[in-house]
Amino acid sequence: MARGTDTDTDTGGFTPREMMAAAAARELVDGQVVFVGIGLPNLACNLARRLQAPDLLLIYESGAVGAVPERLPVSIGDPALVTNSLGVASMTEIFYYYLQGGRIDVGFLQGAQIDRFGNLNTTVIGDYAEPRVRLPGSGGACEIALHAGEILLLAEQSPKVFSERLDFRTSPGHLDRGDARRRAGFPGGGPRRLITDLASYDFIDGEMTLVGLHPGSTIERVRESLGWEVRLATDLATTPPPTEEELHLLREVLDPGRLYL
Amino acid sequence: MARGTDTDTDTGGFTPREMMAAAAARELVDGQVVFVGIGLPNLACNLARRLQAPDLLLIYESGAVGAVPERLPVSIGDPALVTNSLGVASMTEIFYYYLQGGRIDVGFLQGAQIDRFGNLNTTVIGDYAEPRVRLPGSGGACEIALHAGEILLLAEQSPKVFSERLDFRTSPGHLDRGDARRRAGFPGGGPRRLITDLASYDFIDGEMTLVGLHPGSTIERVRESLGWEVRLATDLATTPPPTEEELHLLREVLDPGRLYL
Amino acid sequence: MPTEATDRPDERRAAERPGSKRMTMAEAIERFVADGDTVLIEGFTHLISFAAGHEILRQGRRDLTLCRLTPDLLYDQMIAAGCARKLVFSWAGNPGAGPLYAFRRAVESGEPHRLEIEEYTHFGMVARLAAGAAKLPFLPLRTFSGSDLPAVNRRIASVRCPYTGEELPTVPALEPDVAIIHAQRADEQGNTQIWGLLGVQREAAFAAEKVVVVVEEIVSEEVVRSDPNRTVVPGLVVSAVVHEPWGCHPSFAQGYYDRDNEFYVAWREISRHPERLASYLDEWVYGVDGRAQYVDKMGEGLQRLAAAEAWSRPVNYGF
Amino acid sequence: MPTEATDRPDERRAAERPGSKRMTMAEAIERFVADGDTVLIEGFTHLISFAAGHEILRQGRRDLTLCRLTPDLLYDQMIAAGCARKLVFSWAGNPGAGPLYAFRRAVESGEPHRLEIEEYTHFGMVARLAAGAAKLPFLPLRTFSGSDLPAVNRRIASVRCPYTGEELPTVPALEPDVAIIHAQRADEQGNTQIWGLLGVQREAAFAAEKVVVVVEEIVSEEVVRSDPNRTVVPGLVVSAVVHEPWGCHPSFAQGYYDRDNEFYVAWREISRHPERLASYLDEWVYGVDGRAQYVDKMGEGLQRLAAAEAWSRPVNYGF
Repeated sequence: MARGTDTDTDTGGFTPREMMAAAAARELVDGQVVFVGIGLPNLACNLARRLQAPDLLLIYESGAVGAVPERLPVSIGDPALVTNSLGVASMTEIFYYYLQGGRIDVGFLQGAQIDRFGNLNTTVIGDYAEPRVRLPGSGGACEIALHAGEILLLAEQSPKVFSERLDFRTSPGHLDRGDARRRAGFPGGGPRRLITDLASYDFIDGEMTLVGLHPGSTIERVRESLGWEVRLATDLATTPPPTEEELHLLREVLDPGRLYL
Repeated sequence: MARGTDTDTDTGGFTPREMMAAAAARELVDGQVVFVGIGLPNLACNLARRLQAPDLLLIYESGAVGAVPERLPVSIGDPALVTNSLGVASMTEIFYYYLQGGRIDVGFLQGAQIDRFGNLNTTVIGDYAEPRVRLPGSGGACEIALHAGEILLLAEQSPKVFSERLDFRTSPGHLDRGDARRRAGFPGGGPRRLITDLASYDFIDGEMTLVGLHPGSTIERVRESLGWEVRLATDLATTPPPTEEELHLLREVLDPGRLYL
Repeated sequence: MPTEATDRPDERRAAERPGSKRMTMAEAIERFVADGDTVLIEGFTHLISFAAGHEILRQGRRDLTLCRLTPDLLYDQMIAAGCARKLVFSWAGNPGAGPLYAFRRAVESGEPHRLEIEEYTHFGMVARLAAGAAKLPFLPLRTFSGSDLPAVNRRIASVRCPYTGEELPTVPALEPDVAIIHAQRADEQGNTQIWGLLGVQREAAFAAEKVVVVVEEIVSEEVVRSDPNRTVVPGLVVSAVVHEPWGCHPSFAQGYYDRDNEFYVAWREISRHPERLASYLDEWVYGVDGRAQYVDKMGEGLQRLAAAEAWSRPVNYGF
Repeated sequence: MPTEATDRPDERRAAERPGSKRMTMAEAIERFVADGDTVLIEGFTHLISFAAGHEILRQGRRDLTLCRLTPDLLYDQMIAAGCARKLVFSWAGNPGAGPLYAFRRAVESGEPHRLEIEEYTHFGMVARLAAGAAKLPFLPLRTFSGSDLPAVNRRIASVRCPYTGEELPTVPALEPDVAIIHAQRADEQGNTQIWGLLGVQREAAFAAEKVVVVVEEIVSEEVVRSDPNRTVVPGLVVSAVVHEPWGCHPSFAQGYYDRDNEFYVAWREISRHPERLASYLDEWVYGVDGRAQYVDKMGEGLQRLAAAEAWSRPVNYGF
């Protein structure tokens, strides 16, 4: 996902990306093993570690296990992830023993395109053989999508991102319905929750379902930025805004340079 | 192979096992990578390191790479093999990357039964399901037999060991003829030489062929202790006896306690 | 947090994680080894947890499927004691010192009772554990060709390579109910560091359903974190951490104590005679209440095995 | 010794082994990287040998098949320079800082020329190298399901498990002609020690036909032998050892220097404009005769990246 841009609007003393980081952090439960990505996922995990989940175990694709980065990591292989970590795994171990071995409770994923079932495209816009825009590709996303106990998705809403059809399916979400993963024999649970700059969604029967609007957001804005008619939960809530403590930690401790906020 | 027993006969100032160790050491070429076993193979390798092959690289099944044991190792996993070694490989690496990876030039093997093609039995005497004598089994022998560039065999001669038919084939030699390994697609070359307490044999067209008698040994004694009519090389030699230097190193430096000699 | 949170399986799993996994050997065996279990006490010559095996005998477990590459003296004792229904292995000898007679009696004449065996090569056992650790149902490997082993072990199969068409041997994953791993040191969460011979300790830990780590020293998390590349088994796969100094004797722990080779040699005659073996067990297994008492009883005999010093050079993890 | 000894393949192989494998980067690339080769310069964010890649460009190699999990800035430069015929990869972005525009231009519009791609996931690439290291033609792995990748990469196949009947995805072994591995230290025989992130350095070295190790420090064998568990690549698979301090910049070497993140961020704009990229190559690749001159030219800019100290606690290897 791109860094926070000029279009971020300040909504009652916090930015949409601060709201996303706080909302994502609240999804994490103490003691869970999390496969962490750089940027917002890293901020969310380190925020949760300082609040309700001091024993959250952070594992990075690069091999750092039990990382306690003393500075904001700027890449998935930042040296600060290794210093004072609990262990370093080779990438063979990370993929065969940790991910495929079923040791990861939660994985974070993002996508250039996301469909209503949480399937992701990070490969190409346009045709694969002659792409309009060539994106980076899967990296570890496809195997994270298959093996993590559950997936948390993060994205900024726009009709370009949330499209009815993906140009390429890089990583599976719920495929085309709620029980499709189980029928296909995928080991992990797939996307459980999506947090955007506007709202939160659960995947109910495998489909993205609006469950909470962030402060200042409206159903109309949500609808404008999705490529299909979104399903609504019966009891739509408002996301509690970031607390003082959350904002203090995010701004003063975790990302004082405002690299990702 | 059992330790030297009371039946060892002193032949001109050295024992048959000293002759075996010296003759085996002479087969090793500087710079080779050798998969070493405990007992005589270890003595032969460490003797060669002190003579013509200072850069012989010793690898033990237990994972020690480039071992320089400062005492006589008493098991394949002796701690002296690790201290000051060049590296330690996990057993997954030893078998997948070193052996199957084709990194081993020479392997040593021994057998409770050996047939004329160098096939080995270390599993059972009698029937597998109801054995008369249950032996230890393969360990790593079967994969050493398949993957090492060449195999050096060591054995004490007796009709019980050298039998026409094996009760169980644990590790393949040349199967039933000279080109059988190639036809079967085995990666390593198989047995090249066998050294016993009486003589040396090469495998010519895959068959054990007497090429050299140790000092004091005779063709008659050799024939009595084989279960078949042995093939003879056209130019039968006498093995040069252990030199003063070989005997000094074996007795005073490598195995002063006469554990294996 | 969503209100349905407490129903989520991940949360239940997290709630089971205690702050410290430290417990006594008696507690660990009581909680994590049950009658009928498939048990793997690993360690290739190095780091064999005799302390755990002896506690299993004291607690009278039965019908175990014992797995190890090298049954060694420990499984010879356990077979003699009658706790094993089946043995899965690749080399059953007394390393450097002759046969394992209790194993032989069980296989050759069904004493004390019939022992089922499932036999591989070392490579085969290593691949079985690597497959188990990776949660793959099998792994391909190049061994067994030209051997009679596949004829007596129908679990050895083969698969056709989709690229070359070549037929490659396979072994099925081994996923023990419990693996017991000795190591030099761990913190109370089970982050475990090993140096010297590694054997298949890592694969064993990842392959098993439950993992008991037994260590020479419990260290602070800070010690572990000073050298993260030394961590072989991460705490997240560990169920229990047991502090048991000298817990490998007569096996060894690099940097702590040497192998008691005299005992390995002596075992040849002890195991050859069932009555001598029985009195060994009575005195050294059933006659003590745990490893600490065993160590006391050994007395001076152990001190000659204490390790000399040969320290590694430190490396810099700074950035 | 038998008289036929000199005809034996093992002896010929042994005779090729020199006392020391140390040479300059220019010699190593000259001897071990040829036009048309499949080249793997590995290192997952950590230990990427920019020094080797730049020397390949200076020597004008052509038609290379470049393999890496993450092409990173280095392969973006090499693609822009036109030395690559094909790219085998799993994630082609500027880590933490945006796209690799030279890669994109090659794929999207065939500039400077058409680039063939062969694409996997990280797990797929890892398994390809593990298979190559083990000299297996393939390995099974659980990924690709539910993805469109197998539809665009016919090298992704499957195999039926002989035990469960389950169909498992497979990848073919990757066995590069040459792997280039940066590391913290090695002795002159190529016994190579790495700490911090390991990436797939070990698998890359065992998978390749020839291996060039590039290090921050050449150390005595005694340093290596003081900590054998630290050895990741043994000398027996190494063809050349090159001493090249700061050889990873702008990537990093744990304990030696930090990643130059400012340069990674700056690359976004450099690579976006072909003329800026060309003048970068002119100045920093073709405009220097080797890494030492690059380091001189960087001057003070590098010193801010020098690592702080965070030393490991030593362990005892005695017995």
